[in-house]
Amino acid sequence: MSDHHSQENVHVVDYGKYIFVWLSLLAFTGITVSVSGINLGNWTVVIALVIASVKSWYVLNYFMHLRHEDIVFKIFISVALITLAIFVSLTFLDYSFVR
Amino acid sequence: MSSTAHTHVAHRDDYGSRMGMWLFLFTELILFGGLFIVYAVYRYMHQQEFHLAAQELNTTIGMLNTIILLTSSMTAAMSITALQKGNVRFSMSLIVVTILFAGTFMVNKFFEWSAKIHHGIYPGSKELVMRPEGEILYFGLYYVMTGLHALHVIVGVTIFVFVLVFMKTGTVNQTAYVKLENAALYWHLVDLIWIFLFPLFYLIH
Amino acid sequence: MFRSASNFSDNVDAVFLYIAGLSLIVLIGITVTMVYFVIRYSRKRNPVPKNIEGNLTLEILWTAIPFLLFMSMFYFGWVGYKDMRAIPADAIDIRVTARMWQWSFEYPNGVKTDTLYVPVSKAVKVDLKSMDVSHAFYVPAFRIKKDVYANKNNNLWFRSDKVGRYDIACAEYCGLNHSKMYSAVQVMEQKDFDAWFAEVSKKAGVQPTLVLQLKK
Amino acid sequence: MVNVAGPADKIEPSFLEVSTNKYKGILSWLLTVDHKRIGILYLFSMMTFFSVAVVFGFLIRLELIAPGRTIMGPQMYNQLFTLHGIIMIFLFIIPGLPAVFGNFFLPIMIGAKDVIFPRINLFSWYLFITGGLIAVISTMLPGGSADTGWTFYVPYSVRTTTNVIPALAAAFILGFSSILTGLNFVTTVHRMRAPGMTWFKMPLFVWGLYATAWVQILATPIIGITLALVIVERFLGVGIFDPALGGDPVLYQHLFWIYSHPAVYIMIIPAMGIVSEIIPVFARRTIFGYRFIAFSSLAIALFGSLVWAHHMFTAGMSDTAQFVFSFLTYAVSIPSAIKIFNWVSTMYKGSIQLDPPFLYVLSFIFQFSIGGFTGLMLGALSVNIHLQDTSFVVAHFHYVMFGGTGFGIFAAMHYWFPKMFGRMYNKKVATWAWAITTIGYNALYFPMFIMGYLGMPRRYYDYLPEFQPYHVASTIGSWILILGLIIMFTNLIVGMRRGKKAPANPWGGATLEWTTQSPPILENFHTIPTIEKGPYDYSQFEIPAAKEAQ
Repeated sequence: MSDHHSQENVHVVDYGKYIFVWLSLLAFTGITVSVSGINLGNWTVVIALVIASVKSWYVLNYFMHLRHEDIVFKIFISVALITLAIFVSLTFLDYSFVR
Repeated sequence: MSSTAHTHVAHRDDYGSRMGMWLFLFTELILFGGLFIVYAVYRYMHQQEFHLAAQELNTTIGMLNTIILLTSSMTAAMSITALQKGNVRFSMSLIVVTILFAGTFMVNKFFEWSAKIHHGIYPGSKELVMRPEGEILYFGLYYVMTGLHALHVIVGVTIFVFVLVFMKTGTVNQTAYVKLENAALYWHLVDLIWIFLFPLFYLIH
Repeated sequence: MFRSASNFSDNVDAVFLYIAGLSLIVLIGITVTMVYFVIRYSRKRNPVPKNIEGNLTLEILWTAIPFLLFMSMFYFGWVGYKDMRAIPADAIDIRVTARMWQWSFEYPNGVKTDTLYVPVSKAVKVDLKSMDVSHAFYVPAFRIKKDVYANKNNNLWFRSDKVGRYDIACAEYCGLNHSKMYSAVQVMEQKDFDAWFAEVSKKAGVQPTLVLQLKK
Repeated sequence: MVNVAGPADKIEPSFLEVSTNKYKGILSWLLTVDHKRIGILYLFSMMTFFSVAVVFGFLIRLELIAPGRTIMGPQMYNQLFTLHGIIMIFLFIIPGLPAVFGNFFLPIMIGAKDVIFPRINLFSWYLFITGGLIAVISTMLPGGSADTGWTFYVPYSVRTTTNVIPALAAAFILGFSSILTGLNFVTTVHRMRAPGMTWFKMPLFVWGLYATAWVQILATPIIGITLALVIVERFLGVGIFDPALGGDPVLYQHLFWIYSHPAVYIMIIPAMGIVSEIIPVFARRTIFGYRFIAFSSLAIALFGSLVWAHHMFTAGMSDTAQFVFSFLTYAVSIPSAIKIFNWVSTMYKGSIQLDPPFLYVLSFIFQFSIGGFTGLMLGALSVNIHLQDTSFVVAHFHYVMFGGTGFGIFAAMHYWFPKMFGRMYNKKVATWAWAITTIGYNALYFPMFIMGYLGMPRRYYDYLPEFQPYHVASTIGSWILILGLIIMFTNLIVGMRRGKKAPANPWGGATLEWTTQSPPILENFHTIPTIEKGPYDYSQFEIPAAKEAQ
């Protein structure tokens, strides 16, 4: 029984940290909006998605407290994200080649 | 039949509750993931038309809504800290602020949709059916995806209202706050999804 | 009824028999072993069981051997399929239109029929298009099949080596009369085909050519 | 396994008598949060749906005994095979093992009092019933029930005038019922294992359920959203999949199979778990290759999520996709093969008692092997082109779903029956029922392989006269099968009411559920057991009590 410590130590996150994360998120939002004005061809969507991923990383780790959770939670979310990635990429095996 | 009312399932497992919540969030994630697959495939097939159609969305409203949701996510997260510190009133007001932000988001959404519908762009409209296939698909997905997201906003608000009641009655308190944590987790997911919806629909230039 | 009449038939049958043969051997092996164990080690004959936790060598063997066999099956299937995709450049191009619940065929010069007439030993390419829901173009005797969609250009090809008449069935469920959506491929000797084609072309008032006519 | 629950000779009021709430009678069941009662609620509702779908299947077979119209028109036929599929898939096989036997036995087998979220557990049963009722009600609405096939392929499902929306909504709701069960099981396995119950001391049925639960959580939402999109498309005319609005029907198929292929593994993995439970008990020795069986469950769950497009080899996908998906299809067969070899090896040097559960397992191995081997034939691209959408495919998936999972469910019913109801059925009758069912089953489905290869497409109301001999054989098989089913169910129902009292451990099983009394008490154990040994350790056991019961 590796994960049987039901009343784990409580993490109280400072308000200050939340405000910092919030400001970063706003900054990234600004970046993504201003970058979208520049025409970078196919890279536009890549950059938009990278910035969105960075923002989600902040939300997951700080707002959703993933950094304070057990390793099991991190494995879980990797499994979920990898599954989704597999669904997308295998679907594109069909679409991105000559049909 | 002797019906002894047992105290069935006595022990509390906050860790387990959060684990269950995360698993549920994965299903929500994949639910939207299915839509993102549809979006990706159609955008790949109709790049030009997606670009053209996206010009018609109002980036300012989209950005405003992004900021609103990010801020509400922060207040939701802060409400947990407040409760952990024993500051129930402050925690409750933070939740109320979160709900108000959610309301503002919905009002913006309402104006945005009505403007589109006013211009005759809605599923099955004459104006839309005349357009190229890619644009029909773009607006179809726009309505479905932002619509489903809006539905999640409403659900999130409902959950927060319940949590407020629980805080009032004391079921959720300084030592037992996993319900608030789970409500906030749900709300952050709503935020997360919007983080992707925003660039994918509003920022294709 | 069960005929093999195209350039693909023999290969498909051979791959099928290869897999079926191997499967049958293993299935008989598993079943006989199982029944033997049940009899040999019944409670009566063998009252005291022996605990065996496992055997790594066996596990590796029965992972590796099936893997190799499966890869051979995969390979033969893929090779056969590649032929189906390699459409010869000189193939006669015929448009097939599916609608609930009938087939129609259009030759390059615009002649339309409701049976597919083709010359023997000539490559034929069919372009598939649906006017409504999805269907599937299936000629069992040729071992070929392809789904038919409204806005997707699917195609396939075949070369029939035997004169005769072969069923075309719809293999994708398409509603009420799905099971009645039959037509036929009529494979003719070259001279018979030429004669037939000249006649129908004359009736339609077009040149009997199988080269695609440029639309004016 | 030690720490037997409570004094062995004294029978205490079981969960059948003691309620978790203050109500009596039917309400004490409908509002129960006891996992065992919920399992039984599932059992009875599932069996009801199963019986209905069997009747539909019987009617379909009867119609096909001769070409042309026999007993019904084409519209009726199309609706019947659609309902048969929807009910069997969404209301019988998918919930079958996890929701019935998983609910009942997963907590007991890991030494827990209940699942971790008992109220969500009950809620998921209500979702199940709601979905089922919507499906039933849709048949009575004007316009008739859906005639799309259980696959709901667009654009036909968008265009037909029948009541597709209720059927879609039913499947959507049932999907969420399945998700909640999966979520409950994953968390329960992580959080509720008894002290000493390490991952590799878990029974293989639990491993199977755990792997399945992940598939339920991660794949089901895709079908949820896909079906919801079809509803929206039908209802509001939003352009998503309909080619008339620019949509791509093949994309629908991708999304549909992204879930529905893994769903096959939702159906089969727990059945494989049952087989892994039953063989050691009746061979009285430990399972061969425990870890390989456990990991192969996870491997099947993983690879099973990567092969969906082998349902679409004739759809005109890119050759790259055809290549990769055919390859992966062969990859997924390997863990299944590993399981079969390990099961057969478990019989080696055992001391085998041919009781009804074991007989069903033998049928399972035989029939599932045939299903697997014909799957190999379907996995080869060139052969698949010929066989796709023929009755060969119908036979193949019935061999896996019914010959495999169905017989797994029957095996589970006969294996755990004494534990669930505290009584024993008549074993002689059960053996006869097994023999008749197995013969009828094979007679029903084997001819379909032959006519499929000869070119008989599936979902055909009418057929060419040359196929008739096979159809007649198949229909006669259906009668034998149904006769067997009637005997089986009658025997079980009679046993439930009037059977001999069963001891706590009639088969001499070593897993935890056999250490509780039959039927178990409300919270399963007086004290939560501590586990020291593996799940299939028979070194301490005497000759099983089953001897006396005969």
